[in-house]
Amino acid sequence: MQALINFVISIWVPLVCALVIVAVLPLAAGYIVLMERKVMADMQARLGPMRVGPHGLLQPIADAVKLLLKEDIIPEEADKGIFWIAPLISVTAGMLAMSALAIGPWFQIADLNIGLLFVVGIGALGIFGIVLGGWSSNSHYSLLGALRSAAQLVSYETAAGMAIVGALLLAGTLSIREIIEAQEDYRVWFVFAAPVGFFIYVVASIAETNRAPFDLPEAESELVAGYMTEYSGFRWALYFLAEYTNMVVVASIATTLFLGGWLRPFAGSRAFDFLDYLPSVLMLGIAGYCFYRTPKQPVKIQQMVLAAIGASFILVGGILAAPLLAPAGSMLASAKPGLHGAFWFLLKVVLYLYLFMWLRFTFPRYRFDQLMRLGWQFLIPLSIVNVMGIALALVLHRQLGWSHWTAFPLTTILTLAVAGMLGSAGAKKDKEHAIVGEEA
Amino acid sequence: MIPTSHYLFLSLGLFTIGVIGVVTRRNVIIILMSIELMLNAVNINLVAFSRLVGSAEGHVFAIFVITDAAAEAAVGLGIIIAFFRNRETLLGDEMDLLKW
Amino acid sequence: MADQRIPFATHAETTVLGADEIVLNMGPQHPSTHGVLRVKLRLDGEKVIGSECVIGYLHRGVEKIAEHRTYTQFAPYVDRMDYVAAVSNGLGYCEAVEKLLGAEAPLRARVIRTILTELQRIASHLFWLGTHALDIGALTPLFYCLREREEILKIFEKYCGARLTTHAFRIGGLQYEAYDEFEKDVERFCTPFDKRVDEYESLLTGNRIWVGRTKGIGILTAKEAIDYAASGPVLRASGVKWDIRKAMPYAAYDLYKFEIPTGKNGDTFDRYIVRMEEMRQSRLICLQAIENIPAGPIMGKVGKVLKPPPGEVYHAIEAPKGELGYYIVSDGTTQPYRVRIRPPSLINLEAFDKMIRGHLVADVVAIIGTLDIVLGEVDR
Amino acid sequence: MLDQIVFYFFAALAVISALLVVTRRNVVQSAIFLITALLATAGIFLQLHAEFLFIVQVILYAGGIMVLFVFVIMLINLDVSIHQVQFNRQWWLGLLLALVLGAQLILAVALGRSGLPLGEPAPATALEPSTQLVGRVLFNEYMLPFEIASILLLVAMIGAVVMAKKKV
Repeated sequence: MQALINFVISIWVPLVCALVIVAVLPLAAGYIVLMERKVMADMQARLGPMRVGPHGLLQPIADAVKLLLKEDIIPEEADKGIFWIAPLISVTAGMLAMSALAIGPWFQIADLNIGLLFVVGIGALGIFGIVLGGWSSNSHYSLLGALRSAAQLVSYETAAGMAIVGALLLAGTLSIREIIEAQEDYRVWFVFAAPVGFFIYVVASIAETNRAPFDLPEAESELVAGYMTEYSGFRWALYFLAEYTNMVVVASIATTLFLGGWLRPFAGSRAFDFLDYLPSVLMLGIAGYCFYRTPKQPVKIQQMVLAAIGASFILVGGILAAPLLAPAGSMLASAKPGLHGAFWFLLKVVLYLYLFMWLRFTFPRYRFDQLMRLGWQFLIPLSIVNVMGIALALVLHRQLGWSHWTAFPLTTILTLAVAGMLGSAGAKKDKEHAIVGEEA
Repeated sequence: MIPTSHYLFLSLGLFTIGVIGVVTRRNVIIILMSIELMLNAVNINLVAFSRLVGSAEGHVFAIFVITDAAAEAAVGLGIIIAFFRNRETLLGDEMDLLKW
Repeated sequence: MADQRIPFATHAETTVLGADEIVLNMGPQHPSTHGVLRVKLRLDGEKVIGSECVIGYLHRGVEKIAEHRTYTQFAPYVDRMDYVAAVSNGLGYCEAVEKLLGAEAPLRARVIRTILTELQRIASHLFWLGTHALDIGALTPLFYCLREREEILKIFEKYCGARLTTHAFRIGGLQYEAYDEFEKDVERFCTPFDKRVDEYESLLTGNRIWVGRTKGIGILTAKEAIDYAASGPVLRASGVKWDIRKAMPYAAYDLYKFEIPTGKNGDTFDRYIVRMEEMRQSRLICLQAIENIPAGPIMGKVGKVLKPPPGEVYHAIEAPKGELGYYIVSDGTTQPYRVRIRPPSLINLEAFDKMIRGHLVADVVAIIGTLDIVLGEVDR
Repeated sequence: MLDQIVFYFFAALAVISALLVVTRRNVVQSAIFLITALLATAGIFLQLHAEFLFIVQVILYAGGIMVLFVFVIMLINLDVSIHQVQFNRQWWLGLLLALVLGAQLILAVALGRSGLPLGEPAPATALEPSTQLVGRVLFNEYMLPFEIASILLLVAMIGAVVMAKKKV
């Protein structure tokens, strides 16, 4: 009996967390899409979705309903079974990868001792969904998109992996919790210790998630919609969900590895303790804006929805403020790392996603050969140099007793010098390539 | 809990299935995949023994086996592509010339 | 090359030719062939080794229709050719018929025509820039461009009631007098416009990806451009300083000072730069023109029923896309005997095969975009 | 209890997928089932507390090698091969010999029981090799083999490039 209870207890917490992920992720993805559309609209001098709910806030739900109700068309010549299961593979891989991530010290399903490798490895399995979906559609645009996607993912996975290795050298562990604790011990986020590695990871993660400017697998001006061309309705939505899940996963990896995870900025110094109030102030600010906009909504129900949203933000702000206001030592006060950790983590993830969107709406798209050249001739060599640079810095620091402040900047400058060399060599090659193209 | 011999039986089952694939199929890609299956079976053995004996060496050898499998897959698929380009077929029993 | 005709793509839209050659069918329903252009590409891997444009999906027999309409009745039809630059089409047709009649529009009409045509050129280039950038993957410039174009369309709407197919001009002059705030509207658009162009350039010109995608792509040397009878920005980007507005001035262009921007290499990047500069020049023309719009009648003496004397005339104008020519044969009746239109898009498209060879599939959309074709005009 | 469920589930999954790999007509389906078999094996590694090997299996085998396989399968036109005879002429002889081999292996395990404690589960005190331990062994005792393996990979890479190049 006791064994059974233990068994249940050891299993129900992760299980509930897993259910929460499965239930919340689609919604979160929907709101990331809304955020993307709003950001896009803002950058393009438009308003974006405004009709469903106040300021389009219910748009994701309307979209989800629409996609659920749409007819699920399977092409006649498609390989039905594989066509049917391919989107599921993508989504499953993305969600599995989420399971090892830690959103704050409290919210983590499993702290594996291979944590980060698990996230990276399982996340990479999503490629099978893309490749098989593209193949089974029996359409050339789909197949080309799938092949491009596979080639792109394999190439950039190498660079991303090497960038991760650089940060792992600093942390000395694969466990997500310990990586973040290591950043706490260093008193500095790894993005400052290894800025080149962070840059490589940003570029590679954009490429891995097939986002602009590396969105060749789904480049609408060339391949219509790439591997998703033949998909419709809910199956298409699943691909979309997988893409956004993957974005969240890579953003979480970047946050964990380079941006200090759930740590507050300047977590070590008490002089910046006022930052603890930022979460609540931010939430109250959002709530205030909601109330400010409420009377301007045209319909009564929209006013009510917006007011409710404002009220819920006040509630969240209150929850975030409670540990600060509670007397020290009480149970409520001890809840601070968990709650605030989650806030900071999510804030960083959202900022990282914002960076993705910003780049997407600013840059034109790479051509496939340029993309491959960037990956193989610039990022991968640079990531190897970066690992060597970090190793050198660690040797200087640990064996020779140099301080952080000299060892890391020095090796960063060395790495940057190599990057400059690689870049200029690449530019020369580009020119040669252009001339060859001219002759041909 | 689970006796080591069960791992061995699983491993030899997979190995035998791999052998069957290699000796009966005509499609070279499936033959290559069957070889991967055999290598994989060996890995199960190595890890199970490693746990039984209590050393990490089985793991190390399993890593070497995976390395080997990667090398083999790369070269094997390269050969298959070259073969397909020259003969326009994937059938193993038509691979009967040493030199083209 | 004409002797190497590409076989039609099969049901699967792809045919395996040799070991590595495939035929890929792009269009007619493809997001970035700008309408219903169909391109058959012969590919070696991703490299294009040959291409053939299949046109005619939007053929409406505009030239044939002309033979069954009076001169006046036909005027609205030309708006439907290059529907992105309807005003220019109308200008070309009206001036050609005026030439045939031996009449000339009054100066005031010509000045207003010039202003509207130059605004149309800006609108057309803006639309080109937005879609071209979109093809290459930059989403945002499109919306900025449409924002400015909207203001031009608003001016058109205020002037003649229509936004797209304006039918703004009449043979012999104008039907409508410029509305009261016409000059002010044009000025309000033109004054900040050069800053806006700078803004687009800051998004694209220095961008490494943009430069990488456009520099060295689709090169057309000056000689080739002349041999292909290319015109407009495509010709000028190759370094040929030829602009009908300067060479054979029409409307009121001889009154105003402006530059003809030219490129050096004749690649996609140069065509982009040339068009950007043309927008600035058009703005200058507009600003010069609104300073002093001469008073006077807006309609010349052409009579109610147009009956040109028998004869033929060719009149070309510098449309946004290039040389837009009308060759009209009259047999002395109220209907033209034959109208032949020289659409710049069609003639520029001829150079496509030359430009695409040796480039990659992804460059196809860049080159189609840089030619700035409008299928309504190609097919007529 | 959970241990056993996990093991037998993954074992059954591995065997069934392996059988499907060698019997499917369509190569893509074979590849999918091979991926399943490999992932099931990865699950067994996890059950054996070989976490590092589990992730190596997932990243390298399933994520790397199998992507390569699927890639090649898609590059090569398959429509013809589905309609061909799938098994070669000596398939019965091969099957027979393979089964004989299987029987021999069973015999070997059965005989081996006397020498090694195969019948019992691994001792609970047996060390659970962690990532650090694997790394330590790999880079101390097996340094030379490790380097040789990397050279092997390099040679294989060059070989694959040469093989797959269009015109040699």
